[in-house]
Amino acid sequence: MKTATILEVENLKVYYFTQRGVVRAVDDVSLEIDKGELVALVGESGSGKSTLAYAIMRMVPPPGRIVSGRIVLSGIDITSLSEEEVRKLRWSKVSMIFQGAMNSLNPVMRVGDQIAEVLLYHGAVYDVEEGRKIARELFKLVGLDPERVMSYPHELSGGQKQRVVIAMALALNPDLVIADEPTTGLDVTTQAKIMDTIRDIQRETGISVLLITHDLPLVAEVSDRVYVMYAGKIVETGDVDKIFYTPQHPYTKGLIGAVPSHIGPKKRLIALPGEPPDLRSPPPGCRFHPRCSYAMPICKRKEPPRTGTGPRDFVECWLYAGEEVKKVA
Amino acid sequence: MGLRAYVARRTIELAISLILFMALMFYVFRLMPGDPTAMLIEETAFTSEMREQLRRMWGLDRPLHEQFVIFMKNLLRGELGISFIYQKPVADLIFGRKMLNTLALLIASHGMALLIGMVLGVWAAWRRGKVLDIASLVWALVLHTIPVFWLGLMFLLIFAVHNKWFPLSGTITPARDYAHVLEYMGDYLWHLALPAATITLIRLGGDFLIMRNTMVSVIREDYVTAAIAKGLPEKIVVWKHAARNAMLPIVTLAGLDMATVVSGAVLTETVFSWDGIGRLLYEAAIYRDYPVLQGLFFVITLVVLLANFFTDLLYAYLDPRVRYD
Amino acid sequence: MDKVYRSLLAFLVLAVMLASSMGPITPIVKAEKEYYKLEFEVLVPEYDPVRIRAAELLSQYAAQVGIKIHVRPVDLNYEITKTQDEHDFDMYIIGWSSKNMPMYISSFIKISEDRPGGNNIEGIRNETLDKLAHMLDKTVDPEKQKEILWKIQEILADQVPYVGIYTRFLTQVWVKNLKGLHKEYWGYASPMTWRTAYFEGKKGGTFVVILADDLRTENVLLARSIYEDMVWDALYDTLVYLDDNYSPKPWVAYKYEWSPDGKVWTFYLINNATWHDGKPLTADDVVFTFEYLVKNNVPGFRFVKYVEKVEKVDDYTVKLYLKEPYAWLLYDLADTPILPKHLWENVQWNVSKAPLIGSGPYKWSKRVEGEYIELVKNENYWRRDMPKMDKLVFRIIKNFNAALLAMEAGEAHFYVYYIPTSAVDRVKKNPNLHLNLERGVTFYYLGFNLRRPPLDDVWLRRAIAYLIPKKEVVEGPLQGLGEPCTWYISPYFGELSNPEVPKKFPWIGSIEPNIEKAKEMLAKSDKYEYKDIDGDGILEAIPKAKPTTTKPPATVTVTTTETASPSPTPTGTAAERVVTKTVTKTVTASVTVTAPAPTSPATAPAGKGLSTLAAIAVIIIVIAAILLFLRRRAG
Amino acid sequence: MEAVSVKRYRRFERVIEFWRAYSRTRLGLIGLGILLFYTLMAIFAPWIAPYDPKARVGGSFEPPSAEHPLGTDEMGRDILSQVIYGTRVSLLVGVLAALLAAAIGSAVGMVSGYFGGLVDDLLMRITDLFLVIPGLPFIIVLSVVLGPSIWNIILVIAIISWPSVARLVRSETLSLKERLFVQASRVSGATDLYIIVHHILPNVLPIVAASMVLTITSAIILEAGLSFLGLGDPTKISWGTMLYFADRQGALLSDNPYYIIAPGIALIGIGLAFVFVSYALDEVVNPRLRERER
Repeated sequence: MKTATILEVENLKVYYFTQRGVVRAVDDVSLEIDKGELVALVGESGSGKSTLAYAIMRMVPPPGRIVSGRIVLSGIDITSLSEEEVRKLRWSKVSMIFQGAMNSLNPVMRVGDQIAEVLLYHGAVYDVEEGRKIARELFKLVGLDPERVMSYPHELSGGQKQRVVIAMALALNPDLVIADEPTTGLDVTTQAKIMDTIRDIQRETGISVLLITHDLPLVAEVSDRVYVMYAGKIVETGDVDKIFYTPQHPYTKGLIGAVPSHIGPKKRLIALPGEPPDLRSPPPGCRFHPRCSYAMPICKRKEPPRTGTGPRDFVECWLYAGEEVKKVA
Repeated sequence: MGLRAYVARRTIELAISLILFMALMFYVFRLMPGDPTAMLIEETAFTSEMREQLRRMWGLDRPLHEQFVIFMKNLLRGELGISFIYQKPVADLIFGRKMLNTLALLIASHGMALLIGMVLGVWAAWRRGKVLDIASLVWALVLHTIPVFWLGLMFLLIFAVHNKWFPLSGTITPARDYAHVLEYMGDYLWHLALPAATITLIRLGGDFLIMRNTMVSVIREDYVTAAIAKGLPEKIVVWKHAARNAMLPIVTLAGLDMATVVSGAVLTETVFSWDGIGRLLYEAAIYRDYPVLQGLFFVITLVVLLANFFTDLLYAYLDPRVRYD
Repeated sequence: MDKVYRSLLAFLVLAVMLASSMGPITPIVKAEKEYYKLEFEVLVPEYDPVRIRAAELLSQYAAQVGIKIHVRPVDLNYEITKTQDEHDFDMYIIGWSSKNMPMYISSFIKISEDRPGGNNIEGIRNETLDKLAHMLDKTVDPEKQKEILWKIQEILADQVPYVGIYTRFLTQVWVKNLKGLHKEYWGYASPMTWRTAYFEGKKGGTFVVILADDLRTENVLLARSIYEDMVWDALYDTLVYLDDNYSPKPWVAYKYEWSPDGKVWTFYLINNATWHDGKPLTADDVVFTFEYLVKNNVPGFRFVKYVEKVEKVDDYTVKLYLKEPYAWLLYDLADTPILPKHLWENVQWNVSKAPLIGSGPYKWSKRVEGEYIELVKNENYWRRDMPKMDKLVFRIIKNFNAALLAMEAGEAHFYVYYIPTSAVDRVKKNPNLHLNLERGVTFYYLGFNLRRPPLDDVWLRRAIAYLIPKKEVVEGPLQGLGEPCTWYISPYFGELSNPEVPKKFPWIGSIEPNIEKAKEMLAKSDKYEYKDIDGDGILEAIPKAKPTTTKPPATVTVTTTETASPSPTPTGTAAERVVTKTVTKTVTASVTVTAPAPTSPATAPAGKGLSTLAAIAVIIIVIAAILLFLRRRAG
Repeated sequence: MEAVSVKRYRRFERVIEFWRAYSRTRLGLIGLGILLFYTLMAIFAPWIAPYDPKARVGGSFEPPSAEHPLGTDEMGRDILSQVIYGTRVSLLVGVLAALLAAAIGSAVGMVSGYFGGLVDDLLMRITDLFLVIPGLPFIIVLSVVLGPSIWNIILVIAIISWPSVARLVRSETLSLKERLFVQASRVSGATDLYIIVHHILPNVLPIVAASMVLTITSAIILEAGLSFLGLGDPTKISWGTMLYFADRQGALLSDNPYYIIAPGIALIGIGLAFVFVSYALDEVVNPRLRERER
């Protein structure tokens, strides 16, 4: 079922040019999201997930820069647009639920006004009152008391703030919502409620969602497709079932193995040994090889090629290079 | 706690600390070696009998604790005494032209410094890491270390001696007849220009640095990133979201800094012969004019305490998170 | 709880340590010792680089003789308190003009002035000098005055309780076309200058004078600085004035005379003087002025204590009765403004705003505090030819640089105070400015505390006098804008200055440090033996056994027939007065300075300091406790 | 014995590590270089200075020439020599005043933070009192009380600067005393004094030192200001007294403006050096300040 592609990232490279060297935070990444899809991007912290998200918003903070590649959002290549053009696309085409959402609310502004201003500056409404009216509607949608629009952020609970942020993300009815670790810092029950809300709204409105997280059980529960990112590269992608039941890449296996079973007692089964590499000087060859238990000599010399595992799925690993997919028990 | 109770408590606290502070200063002043009548021997015909007579007149012949009681009684009645050298009530002396001059100087210079410093700070933080930001950073550090009186002397050297653009001293042109009030104002501002510019520049460094640094950390806050992501125009992001939050520390510091501000006036007023309370204070110390010293410290401390108080109120207004306690 | 007490104790110790470190330097009480180290401290006002340098140079030369002198720059107020009030010092350098002026010198040498606050700072207790001083104050005859003054100068030069270092020239600046200036104590900013100065080739005009300080009060009786005097001199008239040769001349009193005993003075007033408000100035005003000053015992007028009564003879004649003859009455009157009775009758003498109506050549116009004082010509001044200017403006410019710029720009015409030596070259180069270099009355001297052994030894003082590099100071830091001081009465006063002094007393006449002579002086001492006992390069003074036969004190037979003799003033009727003196030449040799008077610590500064500190500590703690209590209660 | 040497070795290692981090900051190295220059100038002043700074060696206010690179002052003294000698007083006053302030501040801060309760409240009220006192006026009065001498200036500057150190040290002490090693030490019966000296003090020293660097700068500038007002010791050559006499003696209008310019430049140089060093120290001590990398 090939529907319209909302987002298409092609061979994207985003580097940080720091005083102490070039950090290759996103290195030759390609990614696709279709309309109405909920795609998860998983990986350890520092793997470049957030940078990728910022790149899609085209707000990579200095000294970072998009070096090459294309980002096509609803048919528009945003890498070539001017700052002002990008500004207009932001939030109207793609909005974001930030990591630590409670901090993305301005503490000295009423929450309703923070939503109203979005509408105002994108020309959706002509005065603040009208904006607040829409904000009230959005509050109802996300399950908040509409009267809360006049509150200041510090007067709300963590879950309430999170809902405000979600409401804000929906304000302009965008094509894509990037949710960057939307539930960190919340207690488990609230997490679940928030995720349910997101999922419900997504199903209702048909908005595409890019969920960035390292919370694998959550991914298994809500997402359609999964991209696994390691040290600036996508190492494997596939349908959620494929990734969880037949992971190919040793890193993916490690990740899933490291997940505390949500059925049994909470304990790490196979811990991933070692640390993610320093992206200023990533190891030569496969970036995962220092931590990989299947590492071969070639892994240290050459970068692994991409091996297709499905229509849109692939894995980048020497284990599968040039071969048909091998089932690994 | 409600606003009213808060203000009431703070007022009581303020009054008590002020009175106790004045009691402390009373003794500190009398600890100064020297004598209020000593400088009078410069007048050729002054004899020691005359000095004695003056001491009696000024009540300096009484025991110290008696003087203290009299002083405290007067203070509680709101009287600051009579100046030894000027022979007039200290209140008249302080709240006259001298106070106006000092206020004009301080408000002009600090207002400017705060305004320019804030705008530049916001601007530099927004473009952090760029060449101009780094250049202004270094400049701010340099300005921060320049002694205010030296900068004043330099200004005099360049703008009053070398090029006679500005006057060397005073607050107005002496004995000039003014056709219009505006003419008078113009003359006053012309005299004010150099001293005000001096303080402005010196303060600018500090204000800029504080503003830039808070701004830099505010810019890293998620709500600023969010504001950008929301596609708001840059101006709105910078001023409405970032700058308003970054303003909090500088407002607090400006209030807490009142002590330094009032103090700094002494040096600048000396360099430019600006007839303000800074000069008055210095002269009063030289002449041991106790009532004037007490009066000045009373006023300055009061101003500082009040500034702190109002800063707290302002802070509470700017930041809805703050409660009175 | 135990911990709390312990830390409280720790805090108290800390506070006391802090407080005690803040205490004023307590004087080291020198116990009676076998010998005294020649180590002294010289107090110098901290603001004058010339005097500091002078002290440093003296210290250098003294070190070559084995006398250690520490230079201690202090705040002037502190120096005066330490020297004049507390007598707690070894040596001091200060500039005090009165000390070399004939009309004031007596107050510096009287034994009765040797008390806390008295003018006899050095502690001179010389019977002869004391008698001469008292006699001087009662002697009106200039010849006799001169004789007594010469004697006084010789004794001072011989005993060296203090020694002049240098005098500064009157370095006053005015614009070249300003003429008709007259001289007085402070140079050309004299009362007569305001009356007679004019611009060459121009009628009237505005005369702008720069003062370095503002009026502190608007009350002539509270004038405390020379600048205030200058303003009031233009607004008020006096009975007499001092001419360029420093002798009293008639003014509002066109004639004056005195009784043979010098106790009754009659002043005849001109009859066309008026107040600025149009009322005539009459004897009533003069009588009122005297009585007002006497009744209120207004400080600053020395003659007041001699006045017995004042009498109005007729509308323009006043008689002043004195309790005893007073030599300097006319000088004092030259400084005493005549006050309008009709305005001052109900005014307290010490108000900050007194009536500003005088009878002088200029009327009060306006004043901007800290900026300027404007006076306008009094069209009805009794001297029809005065003043020459239409307006007299006193600009207040505290900063010398600004003053000089104003002078150069032609915005001001006269800078009344001495310009800094550094500006002399610049002024000289300016074709429009006139720099007046002339000897003034200033007297910068080194004083000794005679109460402190071994400074009670005249030979030591002479030795130190020999070491003062007077010439070097004048040519160095002073850049030639002054003269080395070799006198006790300034040559400014002509004949009253004894020209013999520098010749007869070589330590006073010497203007270059003379190490050999200084050593010679020390060797001659009959009081101490000076030698370096401990080998640290600093001499010690070992008291010699008291000579068994002390010479009898000087026999100074002063027979004064109590008939005062007025000086031949323009109108003065010369009366006869005989002063028979048998002051033999041996006086100088035999007069000894009496043993040091018991040191008179006016108030023990240490005690005062400590109790005040304790009070401060207590107050700090109380403040903290109360604030704490408030905080606690508020929750 | 062995334990001691190991401890010492560790300390040495820490110093090396610190230096590595420090030497990476460019500003810090520049600042240190300037400081070294000034220090050498202060130590070797008699050998570097071309003339005796107090002796008359030329005419008054001579403009710069080959003999007098910065000209002469009103008394014909060489200005370059005075500037060189002036380094001594400025450095001495700056360093000693900051040390004294740090000592008082740490003592008060540690006692206050460690014992807490009434003592803490009392000490902090006093500290607040000092923070509210209008600085320069108070210093002027105190200087007049104590008389002009560099020792008194040092004392006065310390009196006005200690409260901020006290607050800093107090908050650090508060967190330290809850740490395990302090608790353990207390349980094992160590006296309060022992804990303060052996556990608290070594741990607050780094932040005290970092704050001291800035105190030195302000102390140097404050000394110049006081001297400029005529409250300094005029027999000691410092940049402040030079400016005081330059202003008083009319250097503004003279032929030699370097009399005013030179001491000021010297002051700014040393001030900047300390600011740079403190900037670098901040970066090393507080790694949070380092630019975040994503």
